[in-house]
Amino acid sequence: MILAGNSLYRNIYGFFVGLLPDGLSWLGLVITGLILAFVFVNALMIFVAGVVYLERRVLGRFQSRLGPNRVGPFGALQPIADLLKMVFKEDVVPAAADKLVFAAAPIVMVVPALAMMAVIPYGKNTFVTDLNVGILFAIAITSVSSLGIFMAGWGSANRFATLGAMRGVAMLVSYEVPMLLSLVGVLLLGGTLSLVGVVDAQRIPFILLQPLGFLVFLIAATAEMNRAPFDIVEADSEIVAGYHTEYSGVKWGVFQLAEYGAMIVSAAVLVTVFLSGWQNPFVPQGWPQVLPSQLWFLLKVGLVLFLLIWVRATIPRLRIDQIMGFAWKILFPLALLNLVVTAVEVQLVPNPNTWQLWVLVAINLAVAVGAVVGFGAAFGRRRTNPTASVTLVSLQAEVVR
Amino acid sequence: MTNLQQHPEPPAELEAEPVVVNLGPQHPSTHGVFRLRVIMDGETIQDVEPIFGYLHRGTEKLAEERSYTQVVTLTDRLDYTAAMSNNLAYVLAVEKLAGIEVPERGMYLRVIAAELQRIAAHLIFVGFSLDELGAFHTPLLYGFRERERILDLFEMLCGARITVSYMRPGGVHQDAPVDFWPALDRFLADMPHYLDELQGLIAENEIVVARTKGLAVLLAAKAINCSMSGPVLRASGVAWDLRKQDPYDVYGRMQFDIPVGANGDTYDRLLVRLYEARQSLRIVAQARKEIPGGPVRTQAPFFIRPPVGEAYGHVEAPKGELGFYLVSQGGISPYRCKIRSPSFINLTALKEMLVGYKVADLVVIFGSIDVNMGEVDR
Amino acid sequence: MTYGAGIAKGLMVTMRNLFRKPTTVQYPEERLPQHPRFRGEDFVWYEERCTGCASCAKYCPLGIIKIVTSPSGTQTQEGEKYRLEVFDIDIARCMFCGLCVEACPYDALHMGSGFERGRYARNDLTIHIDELKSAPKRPSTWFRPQLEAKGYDPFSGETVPWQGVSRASKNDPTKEEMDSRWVERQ
Amino acid sequence: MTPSGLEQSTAFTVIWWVVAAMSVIAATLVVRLKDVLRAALALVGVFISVVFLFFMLNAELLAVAQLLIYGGAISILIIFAVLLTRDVHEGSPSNALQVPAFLLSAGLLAVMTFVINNTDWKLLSAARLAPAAQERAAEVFANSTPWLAGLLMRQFVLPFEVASVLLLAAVIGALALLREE
Repeated sequence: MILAGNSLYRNIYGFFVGLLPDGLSWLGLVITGLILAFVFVNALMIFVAGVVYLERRVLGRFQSRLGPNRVGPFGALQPIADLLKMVFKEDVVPAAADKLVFAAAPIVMVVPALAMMAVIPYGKNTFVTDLNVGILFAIAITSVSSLGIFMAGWGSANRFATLGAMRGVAMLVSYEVPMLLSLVGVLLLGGTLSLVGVVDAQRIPFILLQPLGFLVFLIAATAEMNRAPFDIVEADSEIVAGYHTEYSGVKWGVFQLAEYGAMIVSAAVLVTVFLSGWQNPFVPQGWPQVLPSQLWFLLKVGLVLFLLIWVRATIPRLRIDQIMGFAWKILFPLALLNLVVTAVEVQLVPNPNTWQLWVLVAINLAVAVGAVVGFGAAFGRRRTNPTASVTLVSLQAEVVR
Repeated sequence: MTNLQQHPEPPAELEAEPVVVNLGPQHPSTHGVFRLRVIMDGETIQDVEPIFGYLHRGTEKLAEERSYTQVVTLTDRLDYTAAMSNNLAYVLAVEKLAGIEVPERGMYLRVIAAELQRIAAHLIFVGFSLDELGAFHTPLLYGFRERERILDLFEMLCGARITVSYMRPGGVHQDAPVDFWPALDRFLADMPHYLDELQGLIAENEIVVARTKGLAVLLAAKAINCSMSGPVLRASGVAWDLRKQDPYDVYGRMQFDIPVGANGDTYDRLLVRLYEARQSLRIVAQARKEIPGGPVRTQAPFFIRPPVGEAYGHVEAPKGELGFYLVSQGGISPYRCKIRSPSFINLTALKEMLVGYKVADLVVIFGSIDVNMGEVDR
Repeated sequence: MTYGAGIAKGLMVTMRNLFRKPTTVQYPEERLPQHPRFRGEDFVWYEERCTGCASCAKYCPLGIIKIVTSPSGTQTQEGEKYRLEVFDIDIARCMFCGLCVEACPYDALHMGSGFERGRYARNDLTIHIDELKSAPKRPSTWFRPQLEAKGYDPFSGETVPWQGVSRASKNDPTKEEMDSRWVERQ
Repeated sequence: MTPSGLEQSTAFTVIWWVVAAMSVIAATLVVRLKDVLRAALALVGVFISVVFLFFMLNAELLAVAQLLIYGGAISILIIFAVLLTRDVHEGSPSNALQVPAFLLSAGLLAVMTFVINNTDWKLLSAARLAPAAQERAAEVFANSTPWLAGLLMRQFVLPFEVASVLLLAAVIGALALLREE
């Protein structure tokens, strides 16, 4: 399994096996694993630092501020300064806390993000392993983070933390269902569960063939990574900081690492599945490429991250019951609709040629727009005209006395 | 959680134990040091008990130790987002008590200052409301950006931005500088666009509507019974505005409308304030056009000795009816000063509005009343 | 209209703001322009104009001005002017309401125009008479219409001598004139 | 993947035993811990180590299903059940039936060991299969997911759907029971 395909693991392993004597080939296996783990943990740290900096700067500009700009050129060293601050901060553990659970929670939180990194293709032939159930694995491993949230919330022995944990667990479990369902359409089209294979299967980005699936996955993924407008887990105006209210210092930093790591990795999965991954969207495969595929991948992930930051800067938070209702009443049927439509299409046109493909794109787009508008009309409130709820009354000024 | 809660004996039947959560006094959304003891079943609020007094500074008692003019500086600190309105309410009471006439120009300047202050206070309200709804500070910072222009105008008027102490019994302490008027004109030209932008950001946003529409409906009768005032009362459908009902200064000459809500829900309370800000702009523009020349202040002595008696001066402050009740025994300082602060009175209906809603709604509903702890605790 | 249009509208608003010039002012490097009326921390006091009447101390709502005078004969204007021994303003408690300035009958006390008088110890926040004497005379034009009429701006760095701050319509008497007036009254 | 010799390497065996030992330790903790929450977390540990075991046995779909269902949903369900417990920290006292329980489980272990040892496992490496059948088996094991899908969706589609209808009925029944008047 892990040695399949032209993976990074296989290449590095091959290099070490060539160096080592025959009897020690298992050592090559271990060394390769350690090297890759080291590289990926640190790569995640660096990317998280970059994204934190990026988010603070972009959010600042959205809000007519400058954002951090004092440490280093353009404030680019701000994440390092933050890290230093976190390291030197006192690590406070509440007296009533369940110490073991309290300490283990950040570690459990960070595992999914790291584990997901192993299956994502970062570029042409740049992946650790081609897991043949990669998409399922990526979704399944995120569910572990809900466990981390629960452990943190419960272990803190704090009411706000417990509330946040309850909200988080309920929300994360619910949103896994539409998230998985929205991917089934892609599986039908691509005919593979492998994240490496799904990139090769995209003659045109699946966002065009699966606009509804993309929308559902984007929303569900936003919820899975606790980003606005689904950030009820750590709603700062309501429950202070949610599950990590009591955390400080490095443990808090690990939570941030886990959250932003999950954000990056989820964006990477989104790009891989719907935005044709590392492929150049303008020049088809096989033609001479100017930019390396890894750069295209980074650009697309950056685009998705910018979208998430933009949404965070604009949209208020939903309430817990609205969020749950949204998942089950709107996203779930939408994902089912997408699945049915895609299944019919795949049955009718198993191997579409170019013009058939574009007809399918048009049909799917129409279905997506129709579904969104229809659901909006059925479930949304009537569009409110602000002037209807407030009237201007002209009064003659009078002296009462 | 079980080891935190001391229950002497388990309840007879199996039911969820209510959870007691103390929101505040240090909580991001309690607008200062306010404490709400919330009894919840899951996320649903069963009972609330407001506890306040953390910011009590004894303003009323301090006023008895100060001369009438000196008390002006104390009023700045009541509702620190609306110092001008507080000043105005107090000096009106003193003028009534001592029978001091105010020159026309002084009255116009006071109206301009008070209405600018209303816009500033409403901008803060809208920003913080959206913050409580969970928008990541963006509307708040937009609101603050535009409020900054108003504070710049205040700095021109009186040299201070927040604690203005601008008004004196008998007028305002000083005429506006010459560069104030062009700056005011620029502000009046720009502000409607800013308000449009802010309204575009929030008024039709589906999430804002879903979060606030139909939330914590306060019926008109209930609002009147709870002696509510200000935008909260008007959002409930009662066209009650002291600027119309008991016009002080030159409000009688101003043409403006009163925004009145149709449903009395949180959404209306949000919108009424946005619309009021536009009406305030109308008033400022009129006052700026009509303002006569002449003195701005009747030269009252610094140590005013009003005749024995009592007076009540009230204004329509951004948060509701702000009144000062002063008793004089002929001395240089009030014998008794009682402040009717709108924030405090508006808290009366809090419990009725909160029970049955979720924690996430709690901060939104509490925010929609727009209380200021400086005024509640005095 | 379709569902989601309101959110799209909001997104457009934030997007427009992304390309606007940020409002933030990088404080120590750049500063906002301030109005000459700004009521600053460091009071400006003209020793030559002060008679030690302590009106400012009386008018102060917090009573933070401490004035100690002596009817010493060393001054030229004995009887008209006291010698000031102590003039302490405890700006740790000052709320910059300006009532002291409003009260001063001789235009001797003015609000300052600075705002960077932060100190590490609370005791250092008291402005003593020596500091008042030696401080650069850049008064705020708050409650001093005569300065405003001249178009004076404290933020331009220009200082005003004690002769120039009077509210009186005619020119201030010189020191010699005042001396001779004192002699004539004898 | 065809067996690459990786399964036979020392490192693989060592890792396999480590994970297996982890699962046994976690399982023991589930029984022995007094704190109910910690016991539940240990149970989640068992689930996760089984995921690793499945991965190492080339059963990716099973592993991911285990992770998705047990690691995610079931563990949360168990934790919610724990929350309904009144005394979390001392909620799992050792009881008087310790010895009989130990004997019973020991007997169960013995029976299972016996059964496993005496079953005629159709092993790939064993020469009992015809060469053609062995090739096909290797193909199946190299990429088991499509084969499982074929089995579920084609060959056994009726039982599969019947099971889903049954589950749906159970969910609706649970909702009907919970629904207040």
